[in-house]
Amino acid sequence: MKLEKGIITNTQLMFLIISFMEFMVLAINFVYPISKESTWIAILVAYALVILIALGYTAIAKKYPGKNLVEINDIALGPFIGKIFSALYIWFFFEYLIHFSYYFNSFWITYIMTETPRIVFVVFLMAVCAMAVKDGIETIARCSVIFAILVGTMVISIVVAQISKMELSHFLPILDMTPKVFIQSVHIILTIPFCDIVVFLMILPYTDKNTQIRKPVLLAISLSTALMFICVLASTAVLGVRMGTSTSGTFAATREIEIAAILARVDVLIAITLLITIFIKITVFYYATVLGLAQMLKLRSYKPLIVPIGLIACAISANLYPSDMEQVYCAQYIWPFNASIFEILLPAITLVVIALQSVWKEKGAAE
Amino acid sequence: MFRYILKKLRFYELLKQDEKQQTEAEQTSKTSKTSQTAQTAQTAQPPLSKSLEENLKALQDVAESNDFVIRRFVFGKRIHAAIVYIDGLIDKELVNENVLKPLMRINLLDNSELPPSIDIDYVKDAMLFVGDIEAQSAFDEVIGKILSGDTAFLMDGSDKAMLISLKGWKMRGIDEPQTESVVRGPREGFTETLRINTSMIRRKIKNTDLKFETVKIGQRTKTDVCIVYIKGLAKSELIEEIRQRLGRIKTDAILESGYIEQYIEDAPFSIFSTVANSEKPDKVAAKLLEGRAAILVDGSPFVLTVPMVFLESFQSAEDYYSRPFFSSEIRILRFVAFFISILAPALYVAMSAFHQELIPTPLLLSMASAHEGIPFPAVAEAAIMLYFLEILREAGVRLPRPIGQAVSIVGALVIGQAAVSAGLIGAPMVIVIAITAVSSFTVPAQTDSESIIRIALLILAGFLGGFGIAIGLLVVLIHLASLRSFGTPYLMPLAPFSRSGMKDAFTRAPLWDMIRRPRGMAQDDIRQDRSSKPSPPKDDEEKPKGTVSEGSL
Amino acid sequence: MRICGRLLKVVVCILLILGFCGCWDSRELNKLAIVMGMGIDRGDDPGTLQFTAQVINVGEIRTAGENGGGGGQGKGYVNFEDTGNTVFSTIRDITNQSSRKLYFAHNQILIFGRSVAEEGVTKYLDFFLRDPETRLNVYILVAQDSARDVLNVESNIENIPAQNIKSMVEEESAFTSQTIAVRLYEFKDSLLVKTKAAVAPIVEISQGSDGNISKINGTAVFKGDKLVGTLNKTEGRGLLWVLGKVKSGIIEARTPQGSLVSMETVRADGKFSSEITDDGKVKVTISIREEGNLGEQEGPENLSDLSEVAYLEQQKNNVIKSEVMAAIRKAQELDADVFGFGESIHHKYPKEWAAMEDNWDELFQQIEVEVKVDAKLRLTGRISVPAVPE
Amino acid sequence: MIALLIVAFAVILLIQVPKLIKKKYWRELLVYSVLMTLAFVMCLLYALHVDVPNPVKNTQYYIKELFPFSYK
Repeated sequence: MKLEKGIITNTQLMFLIISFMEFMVLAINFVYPISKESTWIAILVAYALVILIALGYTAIAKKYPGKNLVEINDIALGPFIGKIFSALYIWFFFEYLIHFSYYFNSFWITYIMTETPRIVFVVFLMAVCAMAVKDGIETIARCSVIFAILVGTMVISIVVAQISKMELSHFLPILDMTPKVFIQSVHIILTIPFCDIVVFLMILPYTDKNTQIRKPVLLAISLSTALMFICVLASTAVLGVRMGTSTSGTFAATREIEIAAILARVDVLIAITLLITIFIKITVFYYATVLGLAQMLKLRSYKPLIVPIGLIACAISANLYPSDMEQVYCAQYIWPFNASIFEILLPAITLVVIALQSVWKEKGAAE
Repeated sequence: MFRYILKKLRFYELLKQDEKQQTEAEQTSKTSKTSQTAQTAQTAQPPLSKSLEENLKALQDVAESNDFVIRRFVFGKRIHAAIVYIDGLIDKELVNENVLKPLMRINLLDNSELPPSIDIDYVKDAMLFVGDIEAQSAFDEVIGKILSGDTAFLMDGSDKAMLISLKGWKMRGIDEPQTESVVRGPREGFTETLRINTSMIRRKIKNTDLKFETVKIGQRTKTDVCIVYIKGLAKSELIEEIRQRLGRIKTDAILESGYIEQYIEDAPFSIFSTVANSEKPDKVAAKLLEGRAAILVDGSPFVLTVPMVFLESFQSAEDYYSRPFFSSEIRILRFVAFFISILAPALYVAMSAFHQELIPTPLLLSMASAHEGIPFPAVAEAAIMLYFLEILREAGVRLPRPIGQAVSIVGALVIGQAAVSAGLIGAPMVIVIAITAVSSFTVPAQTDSESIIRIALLILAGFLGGFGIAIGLLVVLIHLASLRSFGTPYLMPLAPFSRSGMKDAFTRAPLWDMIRRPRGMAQDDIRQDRSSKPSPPKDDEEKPKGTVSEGSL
Repeated sequence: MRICGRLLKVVVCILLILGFCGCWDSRELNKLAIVMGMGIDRGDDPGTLQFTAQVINVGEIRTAGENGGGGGQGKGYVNFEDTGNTVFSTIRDITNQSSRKLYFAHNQILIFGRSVAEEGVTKYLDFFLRDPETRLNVYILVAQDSARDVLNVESNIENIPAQNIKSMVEEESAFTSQTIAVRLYEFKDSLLVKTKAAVAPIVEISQGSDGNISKINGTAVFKGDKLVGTLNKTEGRGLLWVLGKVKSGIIEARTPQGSLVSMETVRADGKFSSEITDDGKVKVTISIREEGNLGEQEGPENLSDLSEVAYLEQQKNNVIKSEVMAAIRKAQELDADVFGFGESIHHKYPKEWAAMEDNWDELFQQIEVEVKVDAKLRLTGRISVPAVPE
Repeated sequence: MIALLIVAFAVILLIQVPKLIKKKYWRELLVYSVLMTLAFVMCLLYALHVDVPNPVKNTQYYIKELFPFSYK
């Protein structure tokens, strides 16, 4: 029994993934302090890796068309282990949901509205996301089309506005760091903005052409990576050394834009962009969590779960970290390991199991 | 389709039951028939009797009202007959000329060539000079037809009545619609009479595929509601859906198409209307040709068209009559105006109370000096002004036009100038509200939803600044994306995205370039083939006649 | 039921909003004290600082079109002063004397008194970089003696001294290009680089026709974050030539006949490339392109003659070269790498740099410089030959 | 604050529970009520400023411990 009746086209899927990944433009801030003016190289490396991983994800999805992650787990790994896997995944999505809402709030509090208590942002954001989740995947996809275009144009225009302030000498010296640090930065980029597309294993089955999902997924990844790449190049060229010191490089870079003395402090544009992208992020994870939970518990509808999950998320994410410093520390030293289990290890296991099963099947057919 | 048939069957069973009750009721109480006509008309179908007197008696009882005229007369070989009509609904001249005169003359002249016995069919075939005439034997049909303006001819000895359609009453002529006046394009607008409206559409689309389906809705008013669509363009599911929704209406009165709209719309709790309406035949025709369906209601010049998409509100008939560049510019302007009208007060409040760093320094200085000594916070200021604005608009609309203008001018002067000079309101706020007001009129289809969104955003901005505005816009957008109008996504063609649709979204492509109809709307998308792009003759082709060659000058 | 449900939902939303009804960050315009300029001086007792904030007196500033409402009789600004240990605490203390909270997002200039500049500015800068309100494109200046007095000098054109100084800095760097206009983030950049020396224009008070006037004069040079010396106008322009920041300016030269000619610089561009010679020395090649027009001449001779033009261009070359050399000599004598030669070495030779970084001061002393100037004289203006009888 | 919390929860329950009962979604109702109680407790703790160890944060620290190496 399908909990989600909606069907989205592959184009919509592509836009959804793009707007989902456009958040990288700001998530990359965790990396700036580590790999300062060489961040762009790290991005390229991470991109090469994520393409491979995405191929893995799509392979899993194509093996069982029309089945989402929970169902695939049940089928591929048997009811018991499958349940465990599903539970892990759902927990992981929930974690992401929490982290993003926290990150969003801390950002907004640091830069725009310093005196407003955190819970306000959490509640309002969650309310909006819950509304979107209630309306189902079709609505989310439709919104995402607009958001993808909107955010893309915003970022591009900001970059264009920065051109006058760029200095190519800021890129030098290239790769002025130890390999360990470089690996770390690649790892962060890979886990935080890139590989969380594992959540789309929950959504892929609701596309109209289940078998040809590879193209839109890869295309979306490439496009959004290109966008982020441009953005990073721009802010590196503008900030240079200061990249390391500011808590949000992209934001600091936009803060210096001044067009004809009329259009100063356009950083609120970035804030809005962040709001939009984070909205899509949270909504997708929210949706995945609720849907997966409902499927695991064999419910007839996922709608009753929306409000309680949202409230729990509010309560947890309102005091996730005692301080933003700890958040940054986690993002740089803790989270990559935590995430890579769910984003790389578990899918890898599933993939291997599937492969072995098919091999056995062939053996059985041979005998 | 099956559902529809089943519905009908169930309906007929109900009728039978009602019939029994009806007959009993008639035996029990002869009195207060008129009150029963409401249900008798739609339920029981007693036949006419052979005797004229009984029929007339029955008619008399049913419709005892002093505009109900029964004219008895005698013709032929002492045959008693009568015509029955409602005074004011028929054209008396025509009736006298074409019904009474021919019938009553024949007993003056020698009636040798008359057949020995004249039956009513002979009268119909040989005697009445009327085109639109039908025989009817069911009592309530006769009543119904008479009520809708036919003239019934009954004669002794026949259980059939001739329903002669010689309607004629005073009606408003066709003139320019008040709501949608254009600079270029046809000036005619729909009227209150259904037939005239259908004829206007028919004159635009001379095609047998153009279908009209009339249903009577409203137990008391029996309003004619007419579904218009082009067979082969409009999706059959759409038409089916409309039939069902209309069939579902169980009310006693339909007075305007607004009633129908509220009974059939998809999202009754949404502030956005999912049914479009128009007063212009050309606009309706264009929508029909896009594969939409129209719903005409007798007695209302406003024609509903479904399905409606959000971007429709930003299109006007004129966009397609003037050349693409200008109309594209105008359309973008409409979008800008829409956003100004929902955002301007909220943005002003958010900026002046939360994000002063966004304001350029000189502007901030002048704003600050204007806001100096203003008693209210910016939110209250804006709210008060908006409320006054709505009051002004309402007053201007309701009052007779000359006074209305006076009111709005006076109000503007008083509230603007006086309030500023009294130091109650900052001058910038007045400007903002004025801009809001003006730009809210550029998108008439969304004016009402605009004013609600505006207030909501203003409140949010007052509490949470830019964050509030962003949240509010998100909510609106999600809501829009979740809406559907008769199966079509409301944000079409923006989301789901269709490239061919974008040709007619924020800008308008040249007509010859819009090869496809709006996606998902019509049955066959192709509107024209690609060869319709105009191009001057090439040199190798021979020039068409009348073109002056350089040599001849 | 459904309608009731909807209503309840609406009620919830309203409850939420009203429940959160704090309007935390909302500050009405008439609750703001808009700071236009700030000055930091040393306090009387050691370790303290004296902070001067120039706040707009909103009621008094003239705004266009206001019939009498704006007024404009009194001063358009108020200066608040207070002393304290840290910048932030001092700023907050000012709230005790001003009815409104200071608002920094529109601050235009930040002036360091000489005393403060000499003992180091880093500790004062941090607040301005950290606080979400302050903007980074504030102009940094150094006062000849005390910033407080500078902010108190009334200007005759602008009605706010800070505004006046800001526009002076901009005009000055735009038209004479004799001092560099430094914004906060540029200043921070040069402080972040160990070897680069920060610079900032100097504003001083001088005796004008009626009362004191404040004027931009010279460039302050910081070593680390301490003021070590100043460049005069010539050296200042030399610095700008090297950095390629000269926008316009007048160059005076003599014709062969010895009469003065003043030429206007219209376009200029300068860049330098540094390399490490075989004997471990640092060699910097500065190449400057300059285009200008003939602006004025004293003598009667006809300068539109090509040979004369060539001569004048040569003269221009020499002037520019001398200015650049003057700047470099001054920098070496102050031992402050204002040009960022070291950083360019760092970019080019990351490995060698590790060794050089520590003894860069000595290296900078014996740095050898080659200046290539390519000056062009394009137009002669409206007249080609002076209006004198042949 | 707590009063607001209680009111909000009450209203939410008033809106949602009847729907579930009308549709006879008993299983859903069970899960719903469990989660809602959990949510209420957590919100209450938050409102009372009782700092409970944050599950999400701590789990990620524990998982980190599984790895032999780190970037520090």
